[in-house]
Amino acid sequence: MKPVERPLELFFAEPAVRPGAEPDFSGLDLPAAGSLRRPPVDSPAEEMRDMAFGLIRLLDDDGQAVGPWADTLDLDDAARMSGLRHMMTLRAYDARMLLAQRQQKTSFYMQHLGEEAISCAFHLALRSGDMNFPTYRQAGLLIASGYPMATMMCQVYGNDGDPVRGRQLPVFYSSKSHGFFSISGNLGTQYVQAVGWAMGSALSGDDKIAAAWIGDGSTAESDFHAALVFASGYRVPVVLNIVNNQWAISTFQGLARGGAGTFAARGLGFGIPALRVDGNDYLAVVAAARWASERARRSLGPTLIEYVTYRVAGHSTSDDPSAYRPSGESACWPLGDPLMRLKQHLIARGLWSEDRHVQAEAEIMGEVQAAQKEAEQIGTLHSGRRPSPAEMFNDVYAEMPPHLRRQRQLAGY
Amino acid sequence: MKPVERPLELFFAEPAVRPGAEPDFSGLDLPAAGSLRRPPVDSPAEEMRDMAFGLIRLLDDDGQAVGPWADTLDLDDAARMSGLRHMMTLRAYDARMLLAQRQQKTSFYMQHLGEEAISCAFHLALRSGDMNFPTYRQAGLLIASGYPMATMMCQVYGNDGDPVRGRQLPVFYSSKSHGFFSISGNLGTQYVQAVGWAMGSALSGDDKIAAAWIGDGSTAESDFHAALVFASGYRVPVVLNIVNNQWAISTFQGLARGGAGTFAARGLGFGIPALRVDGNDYLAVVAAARWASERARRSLGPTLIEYVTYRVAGHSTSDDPSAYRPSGESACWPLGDPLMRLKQHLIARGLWSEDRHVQAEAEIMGEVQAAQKEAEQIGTLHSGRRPSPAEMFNDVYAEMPPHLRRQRQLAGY
Amino acid sequence: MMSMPRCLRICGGNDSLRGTDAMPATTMIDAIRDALDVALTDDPTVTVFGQDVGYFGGVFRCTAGLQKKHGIDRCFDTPISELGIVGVAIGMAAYGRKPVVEIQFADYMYPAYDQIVSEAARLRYRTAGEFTCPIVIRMPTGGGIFGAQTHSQSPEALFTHVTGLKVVMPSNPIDAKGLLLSAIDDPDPVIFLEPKRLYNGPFDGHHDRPVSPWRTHPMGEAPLGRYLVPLGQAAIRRKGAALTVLAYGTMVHVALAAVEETAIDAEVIDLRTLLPLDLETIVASVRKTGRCVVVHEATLTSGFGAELAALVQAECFWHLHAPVERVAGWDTPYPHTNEWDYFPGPARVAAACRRVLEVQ
Amino acid sequence: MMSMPRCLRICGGNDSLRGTDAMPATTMIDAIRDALDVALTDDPTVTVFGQDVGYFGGVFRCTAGLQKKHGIDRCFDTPISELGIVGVAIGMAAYGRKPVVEIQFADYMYPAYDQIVSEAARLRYRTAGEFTCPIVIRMPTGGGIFGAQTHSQSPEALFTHVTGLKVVMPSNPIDAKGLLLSAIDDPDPVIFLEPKRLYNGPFDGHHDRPVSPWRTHPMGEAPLGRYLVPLGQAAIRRKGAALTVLAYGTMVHVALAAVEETAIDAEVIDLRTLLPLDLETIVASVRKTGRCVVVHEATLTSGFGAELAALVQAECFWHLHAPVERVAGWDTPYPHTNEWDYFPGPARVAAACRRVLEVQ
Ligand SMILES: Cc1ncc(C[n+]2csc(CCOP(=O)(O)OP(=O)(O)O)c2C)c(N)n1
Ligand SMILES: Cc1ncc(C[n+]2csc(CCOP(=O)(O)OP(=O)(O)O)c2C)c(N)n1
Ligand SMILES: [Mg+2]
Ligand SMILES: [Mg+2]
Repeated sequence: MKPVERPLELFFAEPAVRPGAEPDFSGLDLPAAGSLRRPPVDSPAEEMRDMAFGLIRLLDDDGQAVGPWADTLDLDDAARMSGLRHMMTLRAYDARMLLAQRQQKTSFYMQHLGEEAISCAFHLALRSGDMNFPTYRQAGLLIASGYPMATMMCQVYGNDGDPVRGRQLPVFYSSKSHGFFSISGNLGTQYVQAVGWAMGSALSGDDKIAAAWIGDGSTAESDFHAALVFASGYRVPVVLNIVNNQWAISTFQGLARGGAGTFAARGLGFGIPALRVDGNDYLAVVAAARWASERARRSLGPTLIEYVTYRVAGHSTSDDPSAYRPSGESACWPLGDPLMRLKQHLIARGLWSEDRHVQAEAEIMGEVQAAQKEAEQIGTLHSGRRPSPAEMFNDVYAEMPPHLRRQRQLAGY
Repeated sequence: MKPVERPLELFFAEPAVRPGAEPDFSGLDLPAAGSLRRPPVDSPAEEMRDMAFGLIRLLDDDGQAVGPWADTLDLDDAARMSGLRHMMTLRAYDARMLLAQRQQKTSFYMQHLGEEAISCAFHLALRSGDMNFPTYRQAGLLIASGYPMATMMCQVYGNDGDPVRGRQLPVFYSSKSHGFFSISGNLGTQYVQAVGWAMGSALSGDDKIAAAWIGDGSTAESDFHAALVFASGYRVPVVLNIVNNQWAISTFQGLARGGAGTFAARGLGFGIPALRVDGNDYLAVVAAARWASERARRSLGPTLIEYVTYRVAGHSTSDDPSAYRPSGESACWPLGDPLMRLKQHLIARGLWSEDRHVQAEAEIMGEVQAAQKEAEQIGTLHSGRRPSPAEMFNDVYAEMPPHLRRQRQLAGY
Repeated sequence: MMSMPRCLRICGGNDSLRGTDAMPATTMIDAIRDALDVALTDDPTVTVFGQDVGYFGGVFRCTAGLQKKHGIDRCFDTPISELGIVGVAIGMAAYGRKPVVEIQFADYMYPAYDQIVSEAARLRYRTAGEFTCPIVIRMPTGGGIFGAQTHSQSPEALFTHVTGLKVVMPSNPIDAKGLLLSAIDDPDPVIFLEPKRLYNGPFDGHHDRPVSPWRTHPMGEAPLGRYLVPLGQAAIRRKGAALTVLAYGTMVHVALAAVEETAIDAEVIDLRTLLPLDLETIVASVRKTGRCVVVHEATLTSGFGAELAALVQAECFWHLHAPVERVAGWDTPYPHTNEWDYFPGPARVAAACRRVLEVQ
Repeated sequence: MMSMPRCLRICGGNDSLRGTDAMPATTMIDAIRDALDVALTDDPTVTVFGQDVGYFGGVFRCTAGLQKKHGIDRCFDTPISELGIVGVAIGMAAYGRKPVVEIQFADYMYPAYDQIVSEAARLRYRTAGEFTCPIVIRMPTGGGIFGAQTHSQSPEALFTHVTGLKVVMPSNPIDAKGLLLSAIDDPDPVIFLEPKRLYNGPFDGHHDRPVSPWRTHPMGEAPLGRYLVPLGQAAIRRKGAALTVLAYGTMVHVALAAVEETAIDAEVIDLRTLLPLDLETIVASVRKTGRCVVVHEATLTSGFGAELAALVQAECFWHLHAPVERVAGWDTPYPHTNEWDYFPGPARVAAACRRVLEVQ
């Protein structure tokens, strides 16, 4: 064989900065709020390519909602105010549960810090009976839909009040009535299931749609591909959400994204219309999610949405992000804090004030603590009432087969 | 829950026509030969979008090679003539092996009829040491590289001359020296392996590139996605080929493609440059493949190529396509017969004639029959010398572990 | 939602039931298609899909005609993504439908394995029954058709280790139809393995003899209409006193042939359902005979035969006169040319039976 | 291509070897990292990759510092695609490199299962040795860390049924390093299962007692430099005459605790390699003791214990005084809250030992 002529090289994608260096988001191109057009929902995918590379933003630096998406947004003041309340509640809930984990009341916790707008706002695009297939970072869907917070806490504690009987990792909630499909620990699997659920609805002559959720890093999984293949092939009434929070544990989003400019661009290879949205702009999320759900309801097919946001906290309570990214990075995140941005909007609109905000914070914290008390009266992971070990053997099958009955006996139940 | 307002609908993609109806390819948009531009190999993917939707064609209706791709094609007359010879050889080989299967000399066979140009021409983009990761429909790579045909036949017969010892299904060849990776029965798996092989080459400071192969239908498999994620992420020196022969057994290509206009478009979601090529135009395949391999050799990253062609024969000898597509469809295929098109070009160029063609056909058939005789002297599937059953136990591991030795003894060896 | 038609139940001991008035199914393929047809007719939520199953009717023809009869929304083609087929089925089942999907060959189920193991099998458990997954995954299984390593596998042990699944393998048309209808009615995910070498006739491993048709077999004609063969019940195919042979699928016929040819008075049990297992029938037999041979086509090590041997030695320890023997595929991939040297045919089963009987 | 450094070999019976001059590894994590470091240093074709293994050094820190020391092209992060990780590794191995990849948790290996079973395990066979696949797939395994159903699984039986693979599970730092180096040297694909509950100390199942460090354990300090513990050899961890306990990984420590606490004179065998299995050592022991208990954390049905029980009853039939007992995880998914009711701890192992001894 001939000697090597020109040795080949690989490219190893690395984030702009690592610990020790100054945070740098200059690579993130941020179009002004209101600058991106709003195409009709029935436009062909090929004619909406720009939407996958732009950024839908409604809230400008002064808290004003501007541009074509804002102009068509049908959201009354009460809804905007409860949006803020939901996000504040989620943040307070996270803070208390994080503390509870530190106090060893449970084994594990995952926060939403910085990403609250996405799941809280998305809820407004759904109707009763629709189904989300979430990851572990969309508890805002439950909170916005009024799911009892004490029950969420019982799940986190795995106590006897936990609807899933202490079987799942903390934060792996499940609620059919609140349109929240069971969370899987296996990244990505739910994405294609959402497509199947929506196909089931359509095949049954129903009008319920599904929403699939996935993180930036998890788009690399096989299920993501299968979901897009089926959703595109049968024009399935599903909204395919990608939460790009810049990080997948220690791995920055650029690795999974590869040479594509955005994650939204993934949809274009399938002829699936794709939107890229400022994920820290509550109103932008509502507007984009409604656009996509309208497409689904009119049987126009799936929509892919990338929400650009930032995971402020560690991946989970098992993670220390200071090992792989500059500690001040979240403070420099150019899309700001979703709570502060909506708060500013409400103030600009004359609906809110700093005082009312402080008051609301206290109120909410009171509610959260009350719920926590309620949950802890039942128990925490290591104390109080927990599901009976006999229950370990239930629900493996609808009816317990003989070999499991034998094992339950052997276990002493 | 509210009554259903607007029942949802799914879309079930169906081919334009089914058995009983007139073949119809009016949906296939065919740009004129020479009409598509030839961008520099180092253009950014985003600036070559058009290449994924056009069609690279060099040979016009008169057999002239025209346009920018033809003008830059460095292929001498001898190479053009041996191109024809390779395709004719592959077709003759297929015909004999099909017959051999009908005569029960083997269990199974898969033809290339109508797709000969792709693998025969692609060979010209590779150098010694490069590696293909083929499917079962790229035997042209072996033929064009001078692999002994009698050995191919021994594999088809699974006789004692079969390099893979009767272990694999017929047509599952393997040859390291000829840059032909072992064929897997599991569709798609080889696609991501090709990416890994090319990464291995680059990590070793080598200059060998890899070529991955997949069918239109198999792009739906997970491995396709993983391959694109890794190839894009590390800018891997690999050429990612999709052979769109319109059918995946009974399923037409529109189902796997979904809402995307072309399979080449899949690359765009990853920022991978993509070409769409007339797969029945030998010269177009050479030109496009070389463009892509140059990108790889210059460490510019992967290229996705869709070859548009038509599977004239059944999927395999187990298949009867008349059950799912109009019988006359192949005759109406607008891209014609790749052999006839290159033959016409050679004639137009004054290199060939009808007489020489007839003579060459006879010559080639003679060679194929001689090879067949040689192979059959060793044996066919059910007669002659076959690999010893004792060999069944070899090569499971480099060294036979005790439990396999015991089993071999029990088997009587 | 589901109408309750007359239900004819076929139980372990009562397997001689034959066809009725019109045109009973006389191959395993027909029996399977018939079961799907009945299910599609009776239950509007049943949905059949998979590669090539729609217009074409499946590469083994098990779904031929169903799309035409029931409509494209009840029986349709899918892209080539086993992951997608099963993942979509799980979501559809969670919605409330009953997907019955086909994996074209069992050898191609691996891309769907994560969805099967991590999702379908555990959905009921992890939601305490709030979401369930009543899907049926059909897949042609086993060798004997010169399909080599990727068209011959028997992966049942990869499912029996997965709690939450049920695993079924019929050995004849009557069972195939009745078990498939039970599987479709079942509230949990069922892996339905179809021994492809039995599709067109009972096959006893004598590959060099002419193929015999199902028509002439006592279990060959599946009656018309709906009937159920319950999951979790084995069938005794031959009563005997000297030895118990445990088998399923194709190997039931191989075992019966081996037993006939050696004139050994063996009891041959067709497990039919591997998970949950009819341990009672097995134990009763082995306690009676004192000897046991386990037969399967899958590779030996960690095959389902290991579980059977482990259970039998534990439950029948004091009754066993000889160690439990396993006859299985060799621990190699399934070869092409040497298929019949690989296949655990009647000679190997007979030899094992003799060895077990020789032990005093 | 590969330099042949001095090679210190640790065999079955000679496991008391301890640290040398500088800083021997004193956790299982350090031992594994050390093995990778040695391999990266000695063999320029070794390439380490997986999710979060590069810059960050792995969620369990097994690759911490390796990227910095050996360069990003020797140790790098991958996208979250287990299929991609293994598929790429196979291609890279076929090219001629030695990929050592990490699956972040064994529970997440399923997306890669097709590539492992259909490709890695069969490449040598289907090419008659022309292409080979010397890859090592590391994965943290087992429970005991409140990881619930998706961070606790022990899928070894899903690999032992796959011919063409080797399957290894160490129980201590010395073995972990020596076995990992053997696995990397091996010409065939090796599944390397790391009991994550042992990463930071020997764990005997008494979850309510303080964690003890590896430092104080006789197998706790992996010596510096290169040494090999050969694949396919079990180690006798405790000599005994009354009973043989077969265990691997975490369960070795649980078994030892159970035996100490009951003062049963059991022989405890640490299998170390499950495939190929050191049947000789097992059979010699059971023929001596006449009784056998098999312990694993994986679910019971079709677990690797079934294969062990099947082999032992076949090979030691005339020596067995009692049926082989299996102690295993219950046949349910691994629960979160009730983790310690699920885990087959010393009490359950002790009870089984007593039951087996009671049989006269
Ligand atoms: C199949 C699978 N592989 C790996 C993991 C381990 N894991 C859990 S979360 C995570 C990162 C996910 O990142 P991303 O998708 O961006 O979601 P985010 O955490 O940022 O919301 C990884 C690798 C897993 N849970 N499942
Ligand atoms: C994983 C897997 N699933 C299914 C099959 C069965 N199968 C073999 S070929 C084929 C169709 C492939 O179509 P395409 O990719 O278009 O290639 P073509 O045959 O047209 O060249 C199918 C479904 C398989 N071999 N592997
Ligand atoms: Mg993320
Ligand atoms: Mg095709």
